[in-house]
Amino acid sequence: MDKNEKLEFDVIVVGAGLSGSAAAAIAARGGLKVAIVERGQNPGSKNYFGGALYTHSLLEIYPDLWDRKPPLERPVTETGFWFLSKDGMVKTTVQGGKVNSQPIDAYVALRAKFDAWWAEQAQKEGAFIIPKTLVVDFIRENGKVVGVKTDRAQGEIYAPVVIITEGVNNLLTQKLGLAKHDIQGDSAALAVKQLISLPAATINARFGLTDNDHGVAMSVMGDVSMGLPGLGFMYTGVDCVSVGVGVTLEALREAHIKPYELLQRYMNHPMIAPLLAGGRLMEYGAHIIPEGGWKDMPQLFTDGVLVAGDAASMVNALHWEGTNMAIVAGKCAAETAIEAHQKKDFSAQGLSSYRARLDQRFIMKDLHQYRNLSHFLKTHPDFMAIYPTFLNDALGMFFTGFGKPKGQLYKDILKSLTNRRPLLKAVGDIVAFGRTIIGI
Amino acid sequence: MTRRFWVYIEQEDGKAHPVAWELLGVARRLADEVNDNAVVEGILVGHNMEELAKEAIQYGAQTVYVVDDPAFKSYLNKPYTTALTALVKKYDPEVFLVGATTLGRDLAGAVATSIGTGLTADTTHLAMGEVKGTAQKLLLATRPAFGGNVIATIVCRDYRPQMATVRPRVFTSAPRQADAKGEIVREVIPITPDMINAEILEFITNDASSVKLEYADIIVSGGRGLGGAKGFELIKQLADELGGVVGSSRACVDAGWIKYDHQVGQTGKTVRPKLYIAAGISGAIQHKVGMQESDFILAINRDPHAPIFDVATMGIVGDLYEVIPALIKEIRARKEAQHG
Amino acid sequence: MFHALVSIKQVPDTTNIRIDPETNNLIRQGVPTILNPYDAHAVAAAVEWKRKLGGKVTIITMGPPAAVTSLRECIEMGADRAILISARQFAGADTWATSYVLAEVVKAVHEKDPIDLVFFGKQAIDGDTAQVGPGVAVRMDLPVVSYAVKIREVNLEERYVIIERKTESRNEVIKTSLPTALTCEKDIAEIPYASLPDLVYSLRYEPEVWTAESPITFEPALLGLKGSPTTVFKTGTPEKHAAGEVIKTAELGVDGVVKAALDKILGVEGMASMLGVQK
Amino acid sequence: MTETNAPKNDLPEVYIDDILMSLKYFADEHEAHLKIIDPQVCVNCKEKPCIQFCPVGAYRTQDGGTVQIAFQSCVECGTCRVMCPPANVSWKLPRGGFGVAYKFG
Repeated sequence: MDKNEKLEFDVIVVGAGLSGSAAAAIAARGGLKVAIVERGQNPGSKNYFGGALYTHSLLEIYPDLWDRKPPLERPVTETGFWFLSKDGMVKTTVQGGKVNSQPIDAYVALRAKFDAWWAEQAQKEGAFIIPKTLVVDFIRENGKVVGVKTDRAQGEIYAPVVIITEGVNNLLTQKLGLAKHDIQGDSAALAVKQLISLPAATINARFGLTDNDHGVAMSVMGDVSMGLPGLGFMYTGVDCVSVGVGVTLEALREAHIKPYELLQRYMNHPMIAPLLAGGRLMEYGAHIIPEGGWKDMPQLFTDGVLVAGDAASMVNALHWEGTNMAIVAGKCAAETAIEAHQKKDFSAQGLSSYRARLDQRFIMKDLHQYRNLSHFLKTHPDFMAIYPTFLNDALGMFFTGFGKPKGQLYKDILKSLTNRRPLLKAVGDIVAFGRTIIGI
Repeated sequence: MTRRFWVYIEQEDGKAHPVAWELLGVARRLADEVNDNAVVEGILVGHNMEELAKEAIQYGAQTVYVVDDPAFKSYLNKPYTTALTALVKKYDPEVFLVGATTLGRDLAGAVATSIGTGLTADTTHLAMGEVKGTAQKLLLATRPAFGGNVIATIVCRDYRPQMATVRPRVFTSAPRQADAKGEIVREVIPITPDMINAEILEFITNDASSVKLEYADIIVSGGRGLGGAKGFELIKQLADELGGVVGSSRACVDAGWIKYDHQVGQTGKTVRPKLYIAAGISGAIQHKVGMQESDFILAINRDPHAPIFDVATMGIVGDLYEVIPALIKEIRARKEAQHG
Repeated sequence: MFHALVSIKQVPDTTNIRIDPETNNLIRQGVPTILNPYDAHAVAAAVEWKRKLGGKVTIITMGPPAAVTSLRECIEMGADRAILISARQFAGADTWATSYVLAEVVKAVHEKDPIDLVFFGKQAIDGDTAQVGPGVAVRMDLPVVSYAVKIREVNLEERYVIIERKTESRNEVIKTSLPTALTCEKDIAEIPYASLPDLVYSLRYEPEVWTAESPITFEPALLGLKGSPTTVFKTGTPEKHAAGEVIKTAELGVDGVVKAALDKILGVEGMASMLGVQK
Repeated sequence: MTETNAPKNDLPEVYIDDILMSLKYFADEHEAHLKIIDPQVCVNCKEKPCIQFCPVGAYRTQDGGTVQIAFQSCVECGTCRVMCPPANVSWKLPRGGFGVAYKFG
């Protein structure tokens, strides 16, 4: 092998995350010569999430997924919301039925482990992974992108198509002018997480799980974020629990709180602490979640370039979807690249079918439907604080109002709401929220 | 048969490394543990070693085997290895202890290989103990591994001598007795030119500014509680007063208050001084793992709940900017009282 | 032509090892394995001199198949050839048995392609023994310069090398004849940031694998656990320090705490003379 | 908005350095990927929210009101780039292979 050979591929994928390795796998399977350039020591070493992966998206890339033995943690067999008040909790969760029928829809995972495996699968399809290398710029010819420059000496790599899956800090996407602005403080959340080690049997007992083939994924609202626009989460791994909280950047800055102290406060909550008692910290981490969705979406393609995943703001904050969008978008980008190679057309025009592919899928449909969500949360900053607490009060009163005239009970419950928010405004909140998620 | 417990008397320019006297102390204890016909003997290689041999006797060597020749003036691995290997083969010692210094570890590794016996490196605890399947007590050599997270006790069943390098300052020095009696045995090791395969061209004295935290007896460390880079001036004053060196927590290095060379802890240096003063250091685990083996830890911190107090031999809850100047003053006063 | 051989080891990253406070067990989960940091600097030095003099660098390691990762890292830094010495028979080797295998391999490489310098890291961070380098040198009857901080000169015509090494109290400049073995401190050379072509080359590189039978054979009795004079008798965790006395300026006053602390320090044997302060 | 302004003393004190022990870093000794652009701008910044919002506490004040960044503990989240009020942080990703390396993720 000659060290002086020009590094030339059919496609370069920037970033070996969920989207990147999916794109690389599909492109390689389609006969293209693919390089994935990853800045971490290994694929996965920079990647972080809550979180759970969605089976449909994994199967879409690897129909024989289960034969490949993916390093997943527990299936999600119970999911829903926990609404925290200062010292109590209302749970609205669903289990059994559809949630527990095969194939299970979601699996808890740890990204450093999973993404390493995910990239290995792409490698098996024929993709070539270049780790420890940061893409810093593009090579342009006649104004068109024809490759990337990395931070290493003689660091040029050539390809007629570059798929950018660089993640939330989409500096390259910005550099190309595809994203008009950097991440916005009001539509991105900083999530911090602790991974806590606990014996599997302890997790089963505390979360009411019959065995290691059952697990929970919870969104936690209310007191968890101290009233700031944000959410907590809790996921069970096989012998670990992911517990974290995310708050919008702007709220975090204005509140002048340390995110890790907010997380510790959540972990100390009287309803949460017993679940984690005796656990040992395995890893801490932090990551930004782009929650702007539709509004923050960059232009998705240009001459020689496609953008997918977090870099393209493909996250549905309400449904915790993002990983599946990233994977499916990666696949769409790869299909577009294959088509472009067939047609020998790598211009923006030639790559525009990427958008059509995305439009046909849930990705653009959902992001469009929820396009006003970040605006709603911005204009209703205390939405996340008022209602979970009210719910705790209301149910608490309802189930303890023994020996009291029930007429008074209902009045008290209503008062607990109107103390927080005038009734008309509350009704307005609900209607506005409804309109937001229906997408009108 | 005489059971010989050997100690290598490390010297440089005719001056013994203190670890040699520590080893004579521990060798005596080990010899007493086996009790029958056990003797403690010193091995000395160099040039003009007469005085040093006598000193070794005063520190408890019953016999000192001396290889004294201009060819051994300065340490070189091969001639020294040749000499020790010849002596071991001649006298067949049961245990052979060498200081875990740079020189000692270089030498012991070569000697053990050359003889074909086992060597346990950098030990911190030694005992003679019963081991199943062996008639005589064996040397139980204990050492830290995996960055100090584990301690392992190693034995060498079938080969002799049982060799170990021993970390300096782990054991206290043997007492010096001016009237101690012992025998000096001169050994001649013929040196052929092929044994001298290296030559020392020059010695370079280390510049004083380089920090030698690992081997410091006294360390005064500052942490984030100093509030800024200037705080290290006070730390340096106290260190100078005590004849110690300046250490730091990671926080201060990260903040750019002081150079990385001073960092004590997981990502810095592991130290084991006789006296460690931690001023304004909260005591993150990463710092504690680097210094908790210190003999005496004095912690000064305003926060009574600072985790550093969990490992401190003595803790002072107070403002370091009050306590340290007072400490310097008190030390000076006591020094003056001594001299005046 | 200059030929350097570097013996490396892949080790668990001990800076990432923790003890479970409950069970006192070593937490191995999630501990990354890395190229021993001192070895990395040794490789960097070997490559630096290869680039000055022209020639090549051979890397050897005894370890499990996964050690290929570390060998590739050496190739990435600019080494030319890598040999993985891997077989079940080697497992459980102490430093004595390890240096036997390595010395045999170095001899075999040397026979076909004479070596000028044999590099080692000063010690491996998992075992911290610092014995393998001197051990191999003795078995090969090579001069060994340990704790090397700088290579000043390599003279291939007159067959000598001048190396600066660290001792406890000073540095020594030593001249030895080639071939020489040396064990390296981190100062010996900086780790280079490889060029992209070097990195890509390393990713595709497949090291040679040597087993207990091929291409050279070893004396079975000298291998692995069987060939190791030392054995682990028991393992444990270091004793935890008990928290000591805590005094407060708020209660005793500044002078009070200072006197109390100093009295306690000086009460420890040897402390007064070490500090030069009277009890 | 009574419930949105929870008192700060409600927050537990956390030793972030202890928590960061759980992380693996490949620290770049040669290049700081984060830099303060103009130290004086920090001195003039009254709020200094970076001290609070940085999830690894990498931002610290020094006497004189300047701000230091312990870039070695950075987890590359990007918050400081986006949220520094005077946009006074020069933010890059660490060189390839350097920086945080999650073991679990």
